[in-house]
Amino acid sequence: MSHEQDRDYEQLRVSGLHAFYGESHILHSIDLVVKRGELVTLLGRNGAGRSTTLKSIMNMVGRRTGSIVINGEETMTRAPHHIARLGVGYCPEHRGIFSGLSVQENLTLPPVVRSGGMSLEEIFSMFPNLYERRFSQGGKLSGGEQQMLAMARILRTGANMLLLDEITEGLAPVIVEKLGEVLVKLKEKGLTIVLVEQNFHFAAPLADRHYVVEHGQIVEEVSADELSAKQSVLDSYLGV
Amino acid sequence: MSQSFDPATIHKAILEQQKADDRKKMMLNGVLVLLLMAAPFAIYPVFLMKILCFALFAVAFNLLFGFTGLLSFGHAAFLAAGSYTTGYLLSNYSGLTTELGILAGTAVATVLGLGFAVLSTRRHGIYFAMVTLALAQLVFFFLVQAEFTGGEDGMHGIPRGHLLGLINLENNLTMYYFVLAVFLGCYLLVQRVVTSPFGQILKSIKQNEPRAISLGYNVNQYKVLAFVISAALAGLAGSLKSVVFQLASLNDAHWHMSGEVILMTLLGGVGTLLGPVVGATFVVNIEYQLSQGPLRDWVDPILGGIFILTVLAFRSGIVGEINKFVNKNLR
Amino acid sequence: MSMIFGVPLAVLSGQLLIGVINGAFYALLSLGLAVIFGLLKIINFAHGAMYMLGAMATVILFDNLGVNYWVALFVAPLLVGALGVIIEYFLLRRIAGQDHIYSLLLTFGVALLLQGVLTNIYGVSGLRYAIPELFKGGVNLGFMFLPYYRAWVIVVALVVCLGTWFMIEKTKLGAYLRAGAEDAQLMQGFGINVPLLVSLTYGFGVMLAAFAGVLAAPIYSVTPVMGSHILITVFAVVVIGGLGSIGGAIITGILMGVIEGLTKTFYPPASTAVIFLVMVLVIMFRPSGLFGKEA
Amino acid sequence: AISNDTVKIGYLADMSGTYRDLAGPNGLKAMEMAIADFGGKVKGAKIEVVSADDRNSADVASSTVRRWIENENVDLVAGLVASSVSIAVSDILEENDKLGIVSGSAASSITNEHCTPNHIHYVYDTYPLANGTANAVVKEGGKSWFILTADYAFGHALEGDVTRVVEENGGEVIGTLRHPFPTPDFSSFILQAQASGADVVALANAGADTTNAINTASEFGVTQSGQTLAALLLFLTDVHALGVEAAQGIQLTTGWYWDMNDETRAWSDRFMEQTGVRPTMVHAGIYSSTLQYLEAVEATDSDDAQTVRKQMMETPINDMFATNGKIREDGRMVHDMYLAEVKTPDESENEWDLYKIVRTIPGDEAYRPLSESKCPLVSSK
Amino acid sequence: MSEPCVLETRNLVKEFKGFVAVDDVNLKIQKGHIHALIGPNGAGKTTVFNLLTKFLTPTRGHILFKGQDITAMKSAAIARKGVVRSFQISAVFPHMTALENIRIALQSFEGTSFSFWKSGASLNRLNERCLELLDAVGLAEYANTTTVELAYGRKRALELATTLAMEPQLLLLDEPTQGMGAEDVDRVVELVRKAAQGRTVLMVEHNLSVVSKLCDRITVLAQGAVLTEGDYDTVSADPQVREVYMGRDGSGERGAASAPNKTEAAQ
Ligand SMILES: Nc1ncnc2c1ncn2[C@@H]1O[C@H](COP(=O)(O)OP(=O)(O)OP(=O)(O)O)[C@@H](O)[C@H]1O
Ligand SMILES: Nc1ncnc2c1ncn2[C@@H]1O[C@H](COP(=O)(O)OP(=O)(O)OP(=O)(O)O)[C@@H](O)[C@H]1O
Ligand SMILES: [Mg+2]
Ligand SMILES: [Mg+2]
Repeated sequence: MSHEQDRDYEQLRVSGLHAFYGESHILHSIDLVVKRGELVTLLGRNGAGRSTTLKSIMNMVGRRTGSIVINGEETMTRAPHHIARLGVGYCPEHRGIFSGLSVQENLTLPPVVRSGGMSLEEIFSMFPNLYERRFSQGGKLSGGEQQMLAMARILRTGANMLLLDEITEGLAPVIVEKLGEVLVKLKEKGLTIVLVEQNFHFAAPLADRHYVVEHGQIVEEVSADELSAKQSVLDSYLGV
Repeated sequence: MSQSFDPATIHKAILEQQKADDRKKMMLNGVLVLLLMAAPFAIYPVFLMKILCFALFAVAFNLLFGFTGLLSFGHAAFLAAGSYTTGYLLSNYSGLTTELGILAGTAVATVLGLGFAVLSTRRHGIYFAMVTLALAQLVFFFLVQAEFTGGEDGMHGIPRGHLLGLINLENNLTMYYFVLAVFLGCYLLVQRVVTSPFGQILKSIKQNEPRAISLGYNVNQYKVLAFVISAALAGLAGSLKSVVFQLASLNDAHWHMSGEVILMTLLGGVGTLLGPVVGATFVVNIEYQLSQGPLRDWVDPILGGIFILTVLAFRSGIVGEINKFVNKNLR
Repeated sequence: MSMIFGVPLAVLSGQLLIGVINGAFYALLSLGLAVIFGLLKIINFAHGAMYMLGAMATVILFDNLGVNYWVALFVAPLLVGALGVIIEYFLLRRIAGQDHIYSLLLTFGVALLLQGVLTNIYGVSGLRYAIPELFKGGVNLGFMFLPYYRAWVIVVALVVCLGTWFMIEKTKLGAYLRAGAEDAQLMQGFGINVPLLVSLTYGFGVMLAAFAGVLAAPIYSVTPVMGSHILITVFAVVVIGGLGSIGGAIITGILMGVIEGLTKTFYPPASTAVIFLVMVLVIMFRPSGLFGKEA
Repeated sequence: AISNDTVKIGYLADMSGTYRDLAGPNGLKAMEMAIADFGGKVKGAKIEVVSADDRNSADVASSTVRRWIENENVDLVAGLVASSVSIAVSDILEENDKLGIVSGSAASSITNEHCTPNHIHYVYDTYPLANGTANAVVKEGGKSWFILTADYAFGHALEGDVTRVVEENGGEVIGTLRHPFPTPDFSSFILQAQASGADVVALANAGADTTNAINTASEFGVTQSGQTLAALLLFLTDVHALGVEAAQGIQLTTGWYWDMNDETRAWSDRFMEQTGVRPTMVHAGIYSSTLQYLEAVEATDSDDAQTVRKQMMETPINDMFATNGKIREDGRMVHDMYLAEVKTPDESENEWDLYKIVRTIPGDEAYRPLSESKCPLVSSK
Repeated sequence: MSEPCVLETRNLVKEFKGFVAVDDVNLKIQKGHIHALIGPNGAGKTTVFNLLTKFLTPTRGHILFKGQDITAMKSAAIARKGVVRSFQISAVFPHMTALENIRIALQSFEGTSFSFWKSGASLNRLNERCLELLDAVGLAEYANTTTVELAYGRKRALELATTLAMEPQLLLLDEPTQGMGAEDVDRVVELVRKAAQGRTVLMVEHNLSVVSKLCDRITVLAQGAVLTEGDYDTVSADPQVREVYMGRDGSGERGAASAPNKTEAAQ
């Protein structure tokens, strides 16, 4: 157990990762390392392959080669459900709300994979909208409400590594602000977070490090304290 | 990125490509026509006619399924409407020339198709399939009950008669070339339809119906028209079939027939022009060969196996797989 | 004697009861279909064949191993369910995520295969199976003679239906299944062994069909083609109830049994067509079926 | 002379569907037995058999037969079960002047309104079935009848025949009920039949419908409540499937039964050795008709349809299938029919010991008289 | 306020089984304006859009387009009148080329859409206009590319071009920049600005920098009802709006702004 507390403990190591959708080769040798308790972002233009990287970690793409080690375990040949059981919580792009299930069912759906997750009360107090609509069908929520639900439901599972894909998409600024606070809290609890984000303004103050992805490769790594120094490089990569 | 693109150049390139595609299509059509013209000298004409009738049926079905995205599970009804109407008229009105009988059969199928279409096109997916199935079952029920159909025994001894009152169709070869002409006419029509302005709209409906609606299209009307054309052609196939075989039977109306045409289309390649033709040829052949040979007790299980294999191994159908192969290796 | 449309009331009540009994069969069969379609989005055209297998297995087990009805009631569905799992694992799994039509064709192929092979082995005249000793005979209800066996059918079918409904709509396992139906990949990403769940669900769905088959063995003629006749009707029932609606399948099953029964009384030739008529009407006015959620 | 020095017989039957057990693959066995018994050759010419599954479809049947005739020089088409198939095929035979022998079909229309100079209907048809059974049952006191009819041409014809016989004998049909084909569940209809209070519940249907109806009738205690069950078309295979428990006491008419005499038993034993089952009347008919055909070919040294048919019509048929059978000008082979009763479980000694023959119905009494025929070939008209 | 009003809603209400998603909304969109509809998640913005285009039927109230009551019209008819929406989720015809996508839209003016006997070549004369439109959104080079193969941002651009092909008088945009990177956001802002010339635009947008740059007038919805209305400065100064929507920071900016400077990042 002790090494799990260790801040230098390598929770995720991706090396030489290639990924394919059918014939198309999307990721071209991705390498990245995330330590326990770190919050790392993947930045990049649309279509760069950030979502695909997260999906590859979850073994949800067509074909992969390379190596992905989670908590010291090689997972290339593992089924997705096994990966989740290693303590990984995945919040997919475009929310993935189960539209036929009620909000409450959606929330309680993902099995608890570790102890230490949030309780329903905590979640509802964090997202009062969801509490109000807890008996509605998931599919009937507004876009933003769905986004909150998608985020909320993995907080319950106690996963200690979160893969979050564009969680601020379509959210009102107040909520985005609140989500920022949530992430800070989660970090304080020692969770490891990989964040794919377009909203740099949101991500910058939270992250320890940033990876820039372009054409399926990591082209730049920037740590928080290098931000201002590398501002112009980042700008050019992100097309600002 | 900064490179500028001149619309005129692009347009020219597009037109060039269209022309090249057209040429390819013409060549393929030419080959098809020649093959079919020569076929009766190598293969028994009645058998060929059977293939052509089913090929037409499958082409008609594919117009709806492959190009509009509507899976009808009731197309047997139109086949039967065509064959029974034509059969009845030719048997009972000896003055009627064959082509009039066929036209009348097609007309009845067309009207029936309109009825089906109006009732079903507002429904989507499986519901659409099931409504068409249900309607076809009602047609089946009608055909079983009605006196003029001969019930289980079907209609027999339908005279082939004379084309335009002149050309005797009793001769198998004459009959064959008549059927071939009709088939080719319909095939080319369908080819035209799918590339026509109307065909474009159908394609768009298939790919993204809500978007088509939001662009101001009353999609139901388009679906209805597509359905009616498809039903008319299916009816025509039935009419021809009744003249060729000189009989009309309940098999034409049974839901298995609706299933069979799906199999043919799928096996050949959904959404390709030639696919249904190839699929029909294949299925008719297989059924025939098997029922003659030592495996004749095993036709059903073998057909079942073919279903399974098709779905598992080559889902885009014979023509679809060939296209894929060509695109991958020869482009 | 009081008459309704020229039919004595007593006869009518008898017909109603018979309708409910047949409806219980429909309910069991359509429930299995609804489970498979609703949860796995598989259009299971092999359902009729599985029903047939249930009945055939009952007879074959008895003839060859002397397995009695009560044992068969458990063993036959389990065997068929196991076959279902195998079919799912080796065939259906490979087309997961493809258009519905493929599952339809695949299962149709499976049905043809099973049916054809058994026809070649056992012929089509039907196999013989006796009503279990316990249920021989019947009771005179005044308006009709009710064979004990039919009474048993209705009770046991309803119990199984309601149990299934409860499991799917009210339990956690059911929630997994419903969610898996929408986005299996994501469910797996949450740590649920979806492939296993899918196999078991399919197995369970066909088990329901096989169970109906066992119930049918003593009263209907057991032949390799017995399932193909009933398949389309059962599909109609599921559509009328609303595809994927578990409760809808059960209620509609019974309802259609009754409607069919009444048609058999008033205009028998239409009794197989009536369900399709109802289906057309229902879909006209309630596009997603009587109990379906909006499409 | 014999064309191509070969007598080619096409065996066409339902090999995989509803009527499979009636003729099917075992019918082909019977035909092969006949050819072997004949010696494998006629007048030095080869005897060849081709066979096909008609899939109960007139389409499939007609294209197969056309091909057989036009490409493969088939001289005789035999088997022929579903009436739609038989009618379609006989049209083609007439067109091409080839011969057909229908063994499996029930419809009496095949030698009535659908008669042709090119086919023979050999084993049975609905007329004697209705005639024999109804006659016997009415005479035993079953005066009021309730008829359950399969709702298609065949059922209607059978219903008509029964009604006529019942009324001629002073009985009365107090109700008829037309059920769809096929019907998996008969309880509703049986209930109505019970409620009708008729003396006799007659089943004017076939195959699975009949066995289902009989099963349900036994379940609902139709016979216990004093009603008689009469099945108009019931084959040995059906009764075998039902078992004597459910079928006991049912009266039926049949054209042949395997356990009638030493000759039939001997042949049946040989048949069973090959197939594992006892032959139906259709199997026996296929055997017999093939033999008769080959003898006619030998006698005339020709395989021309008209020549052979004429020869067959002129020769009385005497073999293990029929005594003094004769083929009429309408193509009907007329022979004695038998009224049988299904044995009780006590009487039945083994699974195939199913009937006792109650009465022999002379052929002329059993079949539709030529005077009532609608067949244009009948000269007396 | 001399400009006439293009679109007006009167007491618009939409209820879902006892839940009021849109509550008595009165909107007035002036001709030539870019009008934004903002508000917290679940405020009812998308629902309003759905009502305007009849993807949903209003429970009560009226919708007027250029003075004419269109409440009872069907979706397609409304689209043909010139009220065209683009979708919150990218909506294209995936297996057609970019050019064909636009052509479908142009075809609706042709009157030959039912001509199943006409050659497909008869559509070629629309190509020029298609290419113009594609060029306008920077997609000319992709004219012959199948749409599935386009990157997300380009699909959005294509969709917008398709929408413009409809010659809309009133353009409804639901979160046009959602899920886009900084670069694309800027492009879309430009596009919308261009598209808005001579037209009226009503848009839902959570990216306030976009709103502030583009919009002439803003309506804030909250819990289905109009909270306030005005130009960006007025609205963003409103304490109620800040509380329910913009938050303490109030900027609500996203990627469109350049990466934050050090001080902000350290905060
Ligand atoms: N299911 C799929 N099949 C084929 N190609 C895909 C699929 N999903 C994504 N792609 C392609 O893979 C590439 C990378 O996509 P990805 O979703 O990872 O990008 P991203 O960096 O997350 O960008 P975005 O901001 O658009 O989400 C894109 O070119 C995309 O078109
Ligand atoms: N079909 C429906 N049935 C029931 N409730 C619905 C339905 N559609 C929307 N709602 C509810 O109506 C409210 C308004 O939804 P709407 O989608 O209009 O919000 P929105 O303002 O677009 O939000 P967002 O910015 O998050 O997209 C939400 O609370 C939603 O849950
Ligand atoms: Mg992404
Ligand atoms: Mg919204």
